Amino acid sequence: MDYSQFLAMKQEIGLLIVFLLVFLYDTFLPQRAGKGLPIVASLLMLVLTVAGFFTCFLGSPDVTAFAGMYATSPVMTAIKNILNIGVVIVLIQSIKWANGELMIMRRGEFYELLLVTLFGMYLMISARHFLLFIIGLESASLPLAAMVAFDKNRYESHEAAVKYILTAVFSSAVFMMGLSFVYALSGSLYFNTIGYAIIGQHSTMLCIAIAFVIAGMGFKLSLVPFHLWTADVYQGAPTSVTSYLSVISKGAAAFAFLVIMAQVFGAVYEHIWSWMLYVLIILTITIGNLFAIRQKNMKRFLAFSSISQAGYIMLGVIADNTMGTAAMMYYILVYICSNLAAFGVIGAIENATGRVSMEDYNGLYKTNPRLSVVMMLAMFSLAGIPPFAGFFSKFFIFTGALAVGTVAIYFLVGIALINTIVSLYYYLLVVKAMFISNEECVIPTFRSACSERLGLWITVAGIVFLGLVSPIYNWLLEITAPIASLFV
Amino acid sequence: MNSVGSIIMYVIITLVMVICSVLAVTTRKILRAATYLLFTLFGAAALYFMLGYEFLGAVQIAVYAGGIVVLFVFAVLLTSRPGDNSEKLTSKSRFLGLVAALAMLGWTGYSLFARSINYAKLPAMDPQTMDEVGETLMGSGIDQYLLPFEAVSVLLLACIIGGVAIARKR
Amino acid sequence: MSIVIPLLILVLPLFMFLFLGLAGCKMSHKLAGWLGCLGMGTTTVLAYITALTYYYNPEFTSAAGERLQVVIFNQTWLQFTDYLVIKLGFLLDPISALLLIVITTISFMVHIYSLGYMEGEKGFQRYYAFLALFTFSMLGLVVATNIFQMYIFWELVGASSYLLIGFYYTKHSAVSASKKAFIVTRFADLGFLLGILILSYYTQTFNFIDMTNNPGGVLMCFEGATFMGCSLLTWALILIFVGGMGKSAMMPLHIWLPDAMEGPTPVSALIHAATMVVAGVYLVARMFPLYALEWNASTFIVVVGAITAFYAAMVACTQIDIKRILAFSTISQIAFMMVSLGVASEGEGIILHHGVGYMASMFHLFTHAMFKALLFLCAGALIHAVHSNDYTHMHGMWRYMPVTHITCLIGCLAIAGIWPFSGFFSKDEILAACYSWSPMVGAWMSMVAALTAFYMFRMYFLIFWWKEHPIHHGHVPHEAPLPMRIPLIFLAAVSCCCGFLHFGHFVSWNRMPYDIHIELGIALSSVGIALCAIFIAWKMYFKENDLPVKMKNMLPRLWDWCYHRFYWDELYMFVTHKIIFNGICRPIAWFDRHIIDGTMNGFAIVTNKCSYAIRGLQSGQVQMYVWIYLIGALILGAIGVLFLLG
Amino acid sequence: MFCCGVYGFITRKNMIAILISLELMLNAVDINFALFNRYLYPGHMEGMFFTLFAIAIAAAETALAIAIIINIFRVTRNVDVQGLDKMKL
Amino acid sequence: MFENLLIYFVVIPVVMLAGLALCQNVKQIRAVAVIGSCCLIGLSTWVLCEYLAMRAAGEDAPMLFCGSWEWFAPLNINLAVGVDGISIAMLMLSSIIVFAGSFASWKIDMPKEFFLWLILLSTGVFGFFISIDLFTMFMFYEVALIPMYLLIGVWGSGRKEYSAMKLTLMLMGGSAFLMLGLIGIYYHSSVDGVHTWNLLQIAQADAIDHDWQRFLFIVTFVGFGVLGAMFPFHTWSPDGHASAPTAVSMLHAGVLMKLGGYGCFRVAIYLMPYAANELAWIFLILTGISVVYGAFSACVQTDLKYINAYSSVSHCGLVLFAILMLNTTAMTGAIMQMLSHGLMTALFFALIGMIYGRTHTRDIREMGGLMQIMPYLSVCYVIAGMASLGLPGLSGFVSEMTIFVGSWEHADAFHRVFTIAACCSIVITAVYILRVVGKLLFGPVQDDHHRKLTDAVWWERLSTVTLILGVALIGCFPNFFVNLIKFTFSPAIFAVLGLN
Repeated sequence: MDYSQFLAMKQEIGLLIVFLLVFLYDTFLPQRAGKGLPIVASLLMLVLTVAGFFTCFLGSPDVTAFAGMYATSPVMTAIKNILNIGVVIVLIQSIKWANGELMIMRRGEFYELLLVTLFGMYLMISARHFLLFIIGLESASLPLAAMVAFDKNRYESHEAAVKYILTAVFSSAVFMMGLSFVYALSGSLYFNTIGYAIIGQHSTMLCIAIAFVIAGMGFKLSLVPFHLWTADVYQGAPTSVTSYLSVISKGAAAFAFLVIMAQVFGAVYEHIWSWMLYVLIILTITIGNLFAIRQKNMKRFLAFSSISQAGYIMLGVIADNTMGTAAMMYYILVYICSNLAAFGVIGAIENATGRVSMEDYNGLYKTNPRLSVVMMLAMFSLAGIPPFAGFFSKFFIFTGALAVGTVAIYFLVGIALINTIVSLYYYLLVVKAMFISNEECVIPTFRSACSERLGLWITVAGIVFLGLVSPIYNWLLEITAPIASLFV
Repeated sequence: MNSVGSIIMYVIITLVMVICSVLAVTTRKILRAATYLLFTLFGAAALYFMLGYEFLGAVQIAVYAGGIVVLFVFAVLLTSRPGDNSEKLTSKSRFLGLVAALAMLGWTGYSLFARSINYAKLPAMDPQTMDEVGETLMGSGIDQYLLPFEAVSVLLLACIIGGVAIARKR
Repeated sequence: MSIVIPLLILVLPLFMFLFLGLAGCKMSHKLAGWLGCLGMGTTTVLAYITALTYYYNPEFTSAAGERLQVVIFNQTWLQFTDYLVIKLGFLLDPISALLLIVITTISFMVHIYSLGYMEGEKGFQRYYAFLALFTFSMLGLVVATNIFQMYIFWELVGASSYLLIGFYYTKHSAVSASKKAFIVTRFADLGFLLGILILSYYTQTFNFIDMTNNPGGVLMCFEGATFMGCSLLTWALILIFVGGMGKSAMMPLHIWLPDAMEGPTPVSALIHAATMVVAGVYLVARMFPLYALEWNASTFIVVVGAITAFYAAMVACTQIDIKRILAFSTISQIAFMMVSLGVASEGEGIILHHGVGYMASMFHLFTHAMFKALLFLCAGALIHAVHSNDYTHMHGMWRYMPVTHITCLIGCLAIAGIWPFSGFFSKDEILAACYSWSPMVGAWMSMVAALTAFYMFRMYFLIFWWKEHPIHHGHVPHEAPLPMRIPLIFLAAVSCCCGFLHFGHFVSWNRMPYDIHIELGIALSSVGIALCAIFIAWKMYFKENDLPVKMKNMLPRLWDWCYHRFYWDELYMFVTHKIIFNGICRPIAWFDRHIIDGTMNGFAIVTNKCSYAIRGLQSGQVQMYVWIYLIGALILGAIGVLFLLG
Repeated sequence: MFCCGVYGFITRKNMIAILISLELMLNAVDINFALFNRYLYPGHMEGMFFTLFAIAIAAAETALAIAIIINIFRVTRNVDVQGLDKMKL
Repeated sequence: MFENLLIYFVVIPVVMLAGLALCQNVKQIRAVAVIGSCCLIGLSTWVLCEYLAMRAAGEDAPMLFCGSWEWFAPLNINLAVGVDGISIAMLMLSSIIVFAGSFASWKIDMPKEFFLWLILLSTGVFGFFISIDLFTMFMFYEVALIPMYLLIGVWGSGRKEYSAMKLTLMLMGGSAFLMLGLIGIYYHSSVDGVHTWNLLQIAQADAIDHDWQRFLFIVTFVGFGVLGAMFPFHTWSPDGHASAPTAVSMLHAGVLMKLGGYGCFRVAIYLMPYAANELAWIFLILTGISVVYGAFSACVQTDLKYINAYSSVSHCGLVLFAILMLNTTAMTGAIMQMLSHGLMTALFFALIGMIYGRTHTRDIREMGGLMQIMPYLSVCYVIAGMASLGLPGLSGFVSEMTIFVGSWEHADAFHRVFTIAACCSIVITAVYILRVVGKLLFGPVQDDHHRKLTDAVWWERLSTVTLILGVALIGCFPNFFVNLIKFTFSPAIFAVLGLN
């Protein structure tokens, strides 16, 4: 036994240390010091992020530990860092909420749970063994159920939690069922081993196994038709949790999904899962958009928008090449910034006035110009309007997908592009509400909290500069280059 | 192990499990459902024992039968209200459920039997010792599970925290 | 010849237009008027110098006595391809020199006349600016070195005509008349344009000299190019002639000209009698060698011209508005010129009777410009006096307006073709040409000539005699002021004597000097017919009597049709409003709004509908969610199998 | 058994009954793993250990789910899952 | 990077944006807008002079002022700029219209936001015209599109929300096609596997195989054609223009619609010459329909802006029509038509906006005799109308004639029929222009309230005079522009097209 192997897991260890510090702070410091917890937690996460970037740039070699159960490489470090950034923003944005009346008793738990889910996501990303992966998956989703239910005063929060936990458990059951088939086929749970074992296996069982695996991951990614929990949960959960759920959780799952599909089932890309994913992408983007059109509640609206965004992210998976991977990571990064900007505004407004309906936003520009400009930037970025980052991420992900070069993929991208128009429609509805519509009872002018503004500034900077500053994407492409061997 | 007796045992155990599970989902009384579940779990444990996974069987009994079912019973008692212990199933949901279940059964059954595994013939296996199990659980080599072990501990901790956070009154 | 004078001839009016147009509103009426006249006067002098130099300076005549075609300057304006280049230039040859004289003379006269006629009108400066613009465009048109330059100025004269007809823009009738004029000529110009395109595609040149000096070469270019059984050259020429028909108000594109009388009367004199409307004739004359090649095209011209001439004469007999009478008379006279050009050749390049038709046409263009301008200006003086266009408000004017009376009489005699007035000479030549082409056409045209004499004298008698002037509201008509009288007298004098010019020495089809000799038979007979017609008119209209009413009742249907101009306007109204406007435009607009736009909106609606249709998926029931989840997963597996197998 | 679980999940109204169905499903997976391990790959113990961990996870899930259900019971005094459709469409 | 003149076409607007963001009051905003647009005009003139000087010195590269700066190196995306005569003409046009547009919106509500969006839009436009890299081109293209939504939605009139949405969605629909096409081009751009976005390199390599060319040609042509208001994708135009505020209509019809034509030429035809040759007939039919159809539709409209919008459909249809004729003359005509239509339609919209600002109606049935009330505006309107119906001496004539002569070079019946149809449009144009002029400006005053309205003020005069000068300049000295443009076609395109 070689316990020094734990040292390979620098980021996970770091995260656990943060978790412990938060835990200790929460447990042992007196009640009134609790107000400081959100800031402390944010700072700690920030430190972790910065440290993570140092590791990244100092060059972290490809490491596998625990006999190949765990692996890390620059790409993984990068995606974890991307998630870290998102978490930092979420934490900053939620400071006000966490210090609110409601959260006095459960402030510490919120942070602890959040960190554990992040830990779970790290495991998902780094796992090279399905058992570890399952544990990561569960750690990433189960505590979230508790977080969803945090808003004790709102009935919706509870309802959301129930829906979430029931579907989560169901989907993990399906996922594990699929795994059991995979196990039956290959006799192993190591990614590599399975990957080799299934070469040339074109059985029905493999199909159903892959379908179940995709379904299980599709739950986390909220791909249609595994997405139905999404809207309800997003709507019901506290805004901070929703934003966390919509970006971080989805981002991690997307990457993990890519790893599974490429490394485990890479051999049957052409034969089986590219087509499954093909159908799923079309369904996801289209249905997500169709639902989003009618939504009046902003959080629900963003839920459906994020469903269709997930479809775009999946284009990076179906691309099955490094360009797609880089584009996907980039997309996740941009998506984190854009979506968090949107949720930041929603959260700020909800905290100040408690209003979340789209009609409430009518005439917002007159009273709160800055917030509405941020919201507009977020919407434009999500819709993929240049010069904001969303345009670049969309363009690159399409470029990545089209590298496949088949007629089918052109068709797929064509459909995705047509859907961008639909999505533009509903994003513009928000812009319209804020800038064009007039309303009697406009949300009054208010000054959002420092922390919220800080969070929004970060996201705005992201939206504006992520695209225009090319080294970011170039760097992602560079670090994904070594994983080319993953793809067929 | 390949005696007719074991095959009969196997059939009996599986039959009990299947029947109990069917009953568990069809009975109207929630408490009975919990009881049927208990039987099913015991059946599973028995199966594990039969397969030679004594440790697993023990864990099954301890955790599932001992822990989870008790939890269920508590929950049932906590949430039941007088006159509410029998529920009516709508025919629509029953139909949908049947469709889903049968489709699932058909699909998975087909794909499983397409593999034509000989279930009647149990291959030979070295009986595992507790040492071996412990070694595997705490080792960091290939097919050893130190890391998941640690990870699952974190998960359990988190679930405890989460449960506490939710269940605690203001 | 230096290029300065010719250049000035063009630039000066343009400058006057810009100057008066931009700075005019800051000037007094008087200043603007005098400036306009000064500019025009200078231009006239320059034009005379140019023309006379051309005619009399031997350097413009070849050794064989042929007058040369001289390109004074030719500046590239727009290069389409290596060969097809629009150049703006100045071509001096017999007909352009002739037209220079005509245009500047009439224009100058009209400028002077307008000082009196337009006095005190709102927009006086604008009026002079437009006159200058018109003069510029018309001069540019006649000196064009290539067909595209002609087309450019052709459009410009159309536009300035539009502006001048619509001068009284607050009047509905003026506005719609101007619109009509523009659109009808625009339509004709489409033909012109297509003709140019066809012609230039095959000949690879726009240049008149290249085309007309080498008709055989042109014919070679069109070798084998036919469309619907006719050579494309024929089509091109006919299409180009259609452009001329529009400008020169030939049937059936004549309908704009009577309405154009809504403009100020001097404008009618300048544009719609003397200069612009003969542009069509000029165009055909310019391309004459090509028309001479194509029997079909020249016959087409003859037929159109002959019908138009008769038609217009018939209509003129019944009109009440004196300007309309003159307008129809103009149409009829221009048709004379057209016929004359048509009958000058027999196709295949064979020129009949020394090309007398060509010469006669140009001669008539010249004389007609003078006497028709004179008549219009007289009409203007009358209208100025009684403030009405209607002869019923005039009658017996001889007593009040002696100068006008005399000059008008001279004009009428000239147009009727009575010796020794100018009309006699030119019309005689035309009739001679017609007879030589086909006696039938000759007879037909003689009949028209008789009708001409009749309706002109009908007008004359009705205005100046018939009965005592009915004096309304104590308003006594007065003689026109001096600036109006001078042009009348001048033009009358010209009309009297210009017939004795040796016109053939200046203009002929092959630019060789040529002696006119009057064919006595035709001359005598036509004068005789004209006198008869005048006599009938005298009988009917000199003194108030009921003969006209009787005549009218004798042929009520004919009179009605003539009076309503054979219902051409109504036909056009029907076609444009009912068929084009209601039958094409409205359906298209409807189609656009409802079908095309409806489709686009339909996409949105369908998307929305879909969105509503599938909302049941999100039922809020977690069990439904799971069910869909599971079925989805199973179907996904099925998809995998499907693609695995197939 | 898995299918029974599916059936139960979809048909039952009581949330606890649904949870029981879920347990059935998880158990089915466990048994699958154990059986596959034993029958197909008797050489190692991967399936068995997977089952082991799965049991732990299932326990955690159940605990949390029950906590949440009790929580909502406190709010609505009801464990009927079909009543949970305040958020939809 | 900054030694290249062209980059300032983007830098100046960006600086203007920054300046506007700092502005405190209306005066400063106006100052920034005016100074900026003057700088742009100056810059484009400078570039023009330099360009002519370089050409005179015998420079015969297809594009001048080329510069390329790495951006997304792994994807070979560069910020590549370069201009030829066409781009310079377009840059001139854009800067003039931005200038005129700034003056036309002198008294707009919320000037800061308005100008911010307007300048963002022009950033996109300028960027588009200087780019020779497909990616940056596309990016600027979209940058130019989206501000329209807010400009129309906030400052528009009538059914503004509907129109703004429709316009944005339809144009974005076009750009969706375009994105597919551009990425497709990228992947087929070279033989040796090193893909490029650079227009010139793609054209030189000419590596796109024919099957792909067909697909990509159609996709890109439709994509740009939507913005060029090609039938049946033109319906955004009437509604959009009708609802847009003055300066936006000007910029949109004047410049933005040109992006379509320019793109069709620069991308669809230049890069896919084989397919262009083979499939031009499809779009010839559509654009031929556009030309006639737009003109007929304009005849019955009663809203001034609708009339003008349909007229734009017709005129822009002519642009695409001419481009598809694939010969020097017609293409030159197309570019001339872009310039001409840009200026005169901007003039039209400016005047309509000014008239609307006074009478508060755009329905020609409710107005009349404006010539008596606001002679200056009316005269300008007549001039614009004359330019539109192709009066010689104004720009419309030059471009239309060039197009017709060029189109006539095809001797087959198919082209002939459509050319004749297109020629017919000039008559119909005359009909609807004169109809409006007659109803609106002439005749008696319809509404007595209108009598007390005032004529144009100085900024309006400045705005219109600029445009009229442009129109007249092209109309009077066309050969200068033709020579500027033509050079582009002669060596470069025919090498590629393999025509003539």
